[in-house]
Amino acid sequence: MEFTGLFFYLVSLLILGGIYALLCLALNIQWGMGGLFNAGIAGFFGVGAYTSAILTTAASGKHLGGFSMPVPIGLVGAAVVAGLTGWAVAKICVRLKSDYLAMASIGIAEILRLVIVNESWLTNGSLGMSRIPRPLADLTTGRMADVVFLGFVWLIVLLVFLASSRLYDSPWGRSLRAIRDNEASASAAGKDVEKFRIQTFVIGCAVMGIAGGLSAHYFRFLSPTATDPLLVTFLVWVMLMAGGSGNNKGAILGALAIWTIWSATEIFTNRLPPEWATRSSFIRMLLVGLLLQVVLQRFRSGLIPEKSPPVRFEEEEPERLKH
Amino acid sequence: MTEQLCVKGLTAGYGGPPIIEDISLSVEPGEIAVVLGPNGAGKSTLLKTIFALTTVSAGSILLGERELTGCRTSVLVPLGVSAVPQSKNIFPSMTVDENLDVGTYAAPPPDKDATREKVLSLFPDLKGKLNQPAGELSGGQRQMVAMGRALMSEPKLVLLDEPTAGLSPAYLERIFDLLLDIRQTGITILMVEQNARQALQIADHGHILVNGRNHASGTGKELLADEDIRRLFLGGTAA
Amino acid sequence: MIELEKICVDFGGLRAVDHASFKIDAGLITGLIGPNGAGKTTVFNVIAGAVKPSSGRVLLNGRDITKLKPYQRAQAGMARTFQIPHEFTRLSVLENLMASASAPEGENVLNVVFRRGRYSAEEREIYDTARETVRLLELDHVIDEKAGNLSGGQKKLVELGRALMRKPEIILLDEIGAGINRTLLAKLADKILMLNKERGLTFCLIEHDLDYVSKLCDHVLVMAQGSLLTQGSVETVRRDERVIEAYFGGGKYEAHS
Amino acid sequence: MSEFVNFYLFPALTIGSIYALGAVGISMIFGILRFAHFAHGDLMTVGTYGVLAAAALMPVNPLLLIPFGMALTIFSALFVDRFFYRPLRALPTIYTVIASFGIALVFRSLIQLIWGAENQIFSTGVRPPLVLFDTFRVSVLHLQAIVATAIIAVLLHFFLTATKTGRSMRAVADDPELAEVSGLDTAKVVRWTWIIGAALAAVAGTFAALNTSAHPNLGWNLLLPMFAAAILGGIGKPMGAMAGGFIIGMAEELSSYHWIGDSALISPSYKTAVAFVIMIVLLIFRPQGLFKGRLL
Amino acid sequence: DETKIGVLMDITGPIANFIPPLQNAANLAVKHVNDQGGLLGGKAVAVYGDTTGTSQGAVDAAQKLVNIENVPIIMGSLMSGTTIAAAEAAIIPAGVTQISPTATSPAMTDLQDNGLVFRIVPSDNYQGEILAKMVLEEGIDKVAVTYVNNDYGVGIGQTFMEAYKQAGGEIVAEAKHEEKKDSYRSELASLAKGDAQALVVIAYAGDSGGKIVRQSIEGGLFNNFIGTDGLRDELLIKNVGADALKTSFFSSPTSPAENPAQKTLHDAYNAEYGEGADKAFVDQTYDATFLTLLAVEKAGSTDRSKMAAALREVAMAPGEKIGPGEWAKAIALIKEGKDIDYDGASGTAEFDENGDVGGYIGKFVVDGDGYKQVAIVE
Ligand SMILES: Nc1ncnc2c1ncn2[C@@H]1O[C@H](COP(=O)(O)OP(=O)(O)OP(=O)(O)O)[C@@H](O)[C@H]1O
Ligand SMILES: Nc1ncnc2c1ncn2[C@@H]1O[C@H](COP(=O)(O)OP(=O)(O)OP(=O)(O)O)[C@@H](O)[C@H]1O
Ligand SMILES: [Mg+2]
Ligand SMILES: [Mg+2]
Repeated sequence: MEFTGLFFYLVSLLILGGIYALLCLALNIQWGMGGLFNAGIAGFFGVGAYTSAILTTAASGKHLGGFSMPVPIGLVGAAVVAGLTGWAVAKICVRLKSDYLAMASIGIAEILRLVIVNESWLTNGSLGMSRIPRPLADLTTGRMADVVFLGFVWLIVLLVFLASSRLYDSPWGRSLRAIRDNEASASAAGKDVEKFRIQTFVIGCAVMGIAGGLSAHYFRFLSPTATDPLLVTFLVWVMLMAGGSGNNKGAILGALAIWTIWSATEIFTNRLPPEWATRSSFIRMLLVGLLLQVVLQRFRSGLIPEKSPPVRFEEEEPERLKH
Repeated sequence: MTEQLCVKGLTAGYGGPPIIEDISLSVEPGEIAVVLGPNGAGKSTLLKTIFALTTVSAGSILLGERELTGCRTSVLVPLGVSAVPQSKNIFPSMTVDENLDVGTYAAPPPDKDATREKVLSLFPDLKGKLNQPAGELSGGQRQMVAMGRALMSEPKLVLLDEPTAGLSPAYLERIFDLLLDIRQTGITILMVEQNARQALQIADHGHILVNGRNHASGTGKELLADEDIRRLFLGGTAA
Repeated sequence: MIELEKICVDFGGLRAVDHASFKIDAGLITGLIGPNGAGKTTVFNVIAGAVKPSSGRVLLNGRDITKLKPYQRAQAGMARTFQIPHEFTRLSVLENLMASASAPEGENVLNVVFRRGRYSAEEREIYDTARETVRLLELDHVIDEKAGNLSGGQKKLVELGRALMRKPEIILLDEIGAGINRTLLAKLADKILMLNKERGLTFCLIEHDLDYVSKLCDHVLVMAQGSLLTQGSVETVRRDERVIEAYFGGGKYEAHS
Repeated sequence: MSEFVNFYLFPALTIGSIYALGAVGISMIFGILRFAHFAHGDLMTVGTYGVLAAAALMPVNPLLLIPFGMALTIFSALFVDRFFYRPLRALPTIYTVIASFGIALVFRSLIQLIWGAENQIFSTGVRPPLVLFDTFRVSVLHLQAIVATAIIAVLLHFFLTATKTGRSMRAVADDPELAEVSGLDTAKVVRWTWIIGAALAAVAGTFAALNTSAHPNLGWNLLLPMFAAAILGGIGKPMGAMAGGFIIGMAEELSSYHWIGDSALISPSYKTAVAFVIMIVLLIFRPQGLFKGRLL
Repeated sequence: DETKIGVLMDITGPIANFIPPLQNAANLAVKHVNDQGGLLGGKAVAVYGDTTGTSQGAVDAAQKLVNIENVPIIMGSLMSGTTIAAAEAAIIPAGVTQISPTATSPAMTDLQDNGLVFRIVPSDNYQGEILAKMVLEEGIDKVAVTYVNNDYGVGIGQTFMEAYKQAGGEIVAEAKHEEKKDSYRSELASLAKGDAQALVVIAYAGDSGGKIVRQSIEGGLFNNFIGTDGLRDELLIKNVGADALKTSFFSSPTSPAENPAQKTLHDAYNAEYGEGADKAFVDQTYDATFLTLLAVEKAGSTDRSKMAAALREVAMAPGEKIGPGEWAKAIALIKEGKDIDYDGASGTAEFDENGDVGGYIGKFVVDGDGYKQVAIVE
């Protein structure tokens, strides 16, 4: 394991970690703040991925495309289309209570997946789309291109983090958490519950779409396997719970920690004695399953637990705090 | 048959700092004791602690000779203890009839139908609503269902958390009459009340809790007569 | 101020409110009393929009609001409390109050992300009002406690505080007295009277404690079995035979012995 | 007509039976423990492999060996509940949901470690169907599955309505804290929930495997439609879940029948979507499920 | 002293049930090397990466192979989707050579891979076209077609149908189907509507393919089946019995008729593992793994930049023929500086400029509890 190898592994870990961090931030907006149990992350991720891929690829004749737009426009498109999909879903489903929304969103993600697989005029179906460009592709080649992409990904993570922190600390976020706790009394307090929920859902879905778009540009190839619910939906939930839902820093940290566990366990299981080698992947899955239990039982409120955002003005008037 | 309830030096809470500290009181068999105090004083916590729903860090609870500390509620109910919590005291999606029935699962009364008749005659309003889900009842009707459920097991010790909250004056009177009646049969009653003046009129003893500690206690009459107590806890001097 | 016109509410086969028509006048404190299950809470729910009447109209200041959603009615100046407390369980007491205030600037997503200056003045005012309300309700020592962990009575107080935070024209109070310590309740009564007299706030309250009603209310509506039995001053209804029969018992346990 | 019966109705009823038996457990766990048990599909797989292991030792009809599968699933479920779910019970249920997801991985990887990832077949060769009235060709296995499900439904109904534990279940589902206060032995109720859910999962898994073949992803692949079935039937309503299972199974299969004209009503590629569309429509218009379950 | 090569497989995930015999095949190649003198004078070690059957997993596993394990060459993976994602995002940028045993997607052909990505199966286009020819030659000109809705099924299925129609055949019914369902009877009922002479099943025996065959027979819908390499699996025979498949035939990439390599490999495989040499993709996996090892030996070091060229040299004519298991012979020749040409069980591995192979498609029928090759089409 030489140093440059390790370096580039870290780069790749952080790229996917960054994409997961975006998904976690998005889910944190929906669940941590809004209490919306979205179990269809993979669907919105997929919509974003395909949108960005369709917008940025050259004509291929096998699927809709040939727009050859720059990557940032593709990502904006991903956010818009995923957001619109989220809006349509929210319009129908947002009134559902937590676990029911979860089921509905799993169903919707599954339907979106079927559309992606079956409508080959749009997506080239299971054969997938290739030659998806990377942003800033002219700057470097080979593995160094990953470093550039890493910067690109984390710039977006940073922007989303700042925006969602602002959302979290704001009266908007407070009302959202109030709605999450008790809908009837929130609407008795003049909050348009449906509007808040739709806003939250759409914002979250748009960010999920961006994450999807980024993954398409990273893989440079997109097929329906990229939207596998195991790796996209469930793993993101695990990350958020481990990091501490309701906390943006926790969401990012959870994404990195769990993705590292997920990825790095293979390095260790690969070092098992040879008679175990063919089974190492199952041992790895077992380990991941058990580690998850440890995380849940030992770090149950997350690496960084939810805490109420500071009420502003307190610093200005310390004497008011004395009660 | 019935036994004395004796609480000694009880300290308990919900995992964090203790909510009640060093509480002592005892209720003789066939007596009505009422616990009073400001909101958040720890009255409900005391009842919950006796009913094994909190974490006890010191002290003991005795029913007669029997140590109740550490017993699970599923053990307490068959021993003849039953309780009505302050809130969330009905099964909302079960019908009124089923709610009453649940009261008999853990400690079946000798004659279930007779007990049920008796309970329904206490709360005639419920008769027309036996097949309605309890979650659809009015506030006062829920209170009746909750009381009814607790009485279905023919308990020996009843813990009541604000049984008359939300009940109309007529019902308040009926409940207090009922409590006096069942005291006659030797049942021990420990209740929390905010309708304090009325409660003290029927109570044998009153205990006032403040900030989780014993503040004062005495017979109902003594407490009613005490000027400070009237001012601080019973809503000032008579209007 | 509020007018109900021939309101009926049906739950399945049960008619909970039966052609109820009455007025709640502006600037007064109106009491709504009646036996358990008379339909009082349901009437509140109809006024606040939480329950749709099967027939009849609700007017607010002469305007038909029957079709409006609860939040729209709240925005139109109505505040209510719930008989069974509906606190925001995971928010602190202070946040419960602040979240109940109306914050049009701070609840705008674009302001929040891009123009934070726009809502700071509004937010500061909300904060000050919330602290004041906490003091009034004697909840200072639990101000940062999650509301879900409060005692039954404290939750009721938060319920009242949240209604006050709305700065409404009319407040509907559903049995705030139940479970509240009498000494504190008396203080709250003073506050209600003060708000009524000084700010001209209209109140309508459901209450079972008649002394309390008589201390506060200018006018009393009596409901029984879903319809209005009678109305008038406290003294008149107290003497009404039908009210005594339907509502009072023998008066054995006087609150003010 | 015979085409409809042979290729649509009976297969649909069989799939429906499998979904129904699986959904009962999901619904009961959802109702009483209040979480979506993502490991339920894999519990089915565990049961299947239990039967498979017994079949390797005893060459009899695998159906007779189902009790071994049940024993294994019941043990696994109780073990997992005790050590992985119970410690999280005081927390918001989402933690348990996530835990169950991890347990699903554990079950699956253990099966793969012990039995390998390949498909395992109970019996070789084509089983000739029963031919009734010369036109109806019905697989014996399908009849067995449907009849078994019907018998189980009757027994379950009896358990839920006539035994104290069964009746306590509803109270615990409604409000576990109050049930505790009422002196009900909630621990026992929880235990029975697992026992029934796990036992039926073993039956469902075995039928599914007999119908095709056993493989480690068997149950996981069935999980989503079973959830749909549980919701359809109303959460916390085991009998509703049974009905829901049948409805989902039938809807999936019958949606591609040529009801109108000559071509399939819905392209079979989208037949999985049918279950979800039904579920979503139902959630929106009748969130309590067809049979009025507990609203969350 | 060890030399590592990477083996990327979709070990967990949707095609998990195919993998165990393929892992055996890869391990067998490594074992042959180590038993016969080792790699670069030391021990050869296969380091596995699990793609989990997803793009994310594939890229992650490939990154670990190229960066942490530092392998110069990678064998794998199996699904086209994971193969391409891993190649694009991890393997090509790191300058590592990759050879897939089974990725059949046409998209592999035009990857911008700097000549680093190879495969030893013909593209779907090829097998689809040959299959069409084979079916018509059999005198069957009306078929129903069903193919699984993934990269494998869609790829072969669509080229088959196009070629078949062009050559005069008639497709009386077609149905794309989803994997992992329990019942395909409703699809089958509509496929059986026409008067097709046979059902073409392009799917895996371990999943939908096996179920479709079984349910067709049980339902009395079809008795003649035409399958591809995915279906040509002993599991199918185990599942429905040899009798039921008497009139069916299967296409599969193979080697020239008189190539004894396949038998050599199968004997060696069964000697080692007891059974399973006949499972789908065993030949290709062994060959691809053996080729990666030969390439490393040929390059004489683990220098990544030399691998692609070395691979071409050892795989392609001219040169002395090397077959499965003949490692000792191979290294001897390499030491002498002689050119070698590996011809494997699955074909001759003659790469074109895109790293693709033409290859041969064999026609197989059931024979006892295995398959017998009865014809070969080039
Ligand atoms: N959601 C509902 N479904 C069915 N019936 C209901 C529902 N809500 C209330 N009811 C019934 O309507 C009647 C009136 O209820 P309401 O809550 O208005 O009474 P109330 O006057 O507020 O009584 P209380 O003083 O006990 O609170 C009661 O008989 C009650 O059972
Ligand atoms: N589940 C809980 N977790 C943490 N703290 C709690 C919990 N329940 C109650 N408390 C705290 O314990 C204190 C006492 O509560 P308790 O319910 O015993 O009061 P109470 O005397 O019954 O008041 P009330 O008359 O208002 O019902 C309160 O300050 C409350 O905040
Ligand atoms: Mg209390
Ligand atoms: Mg009421």
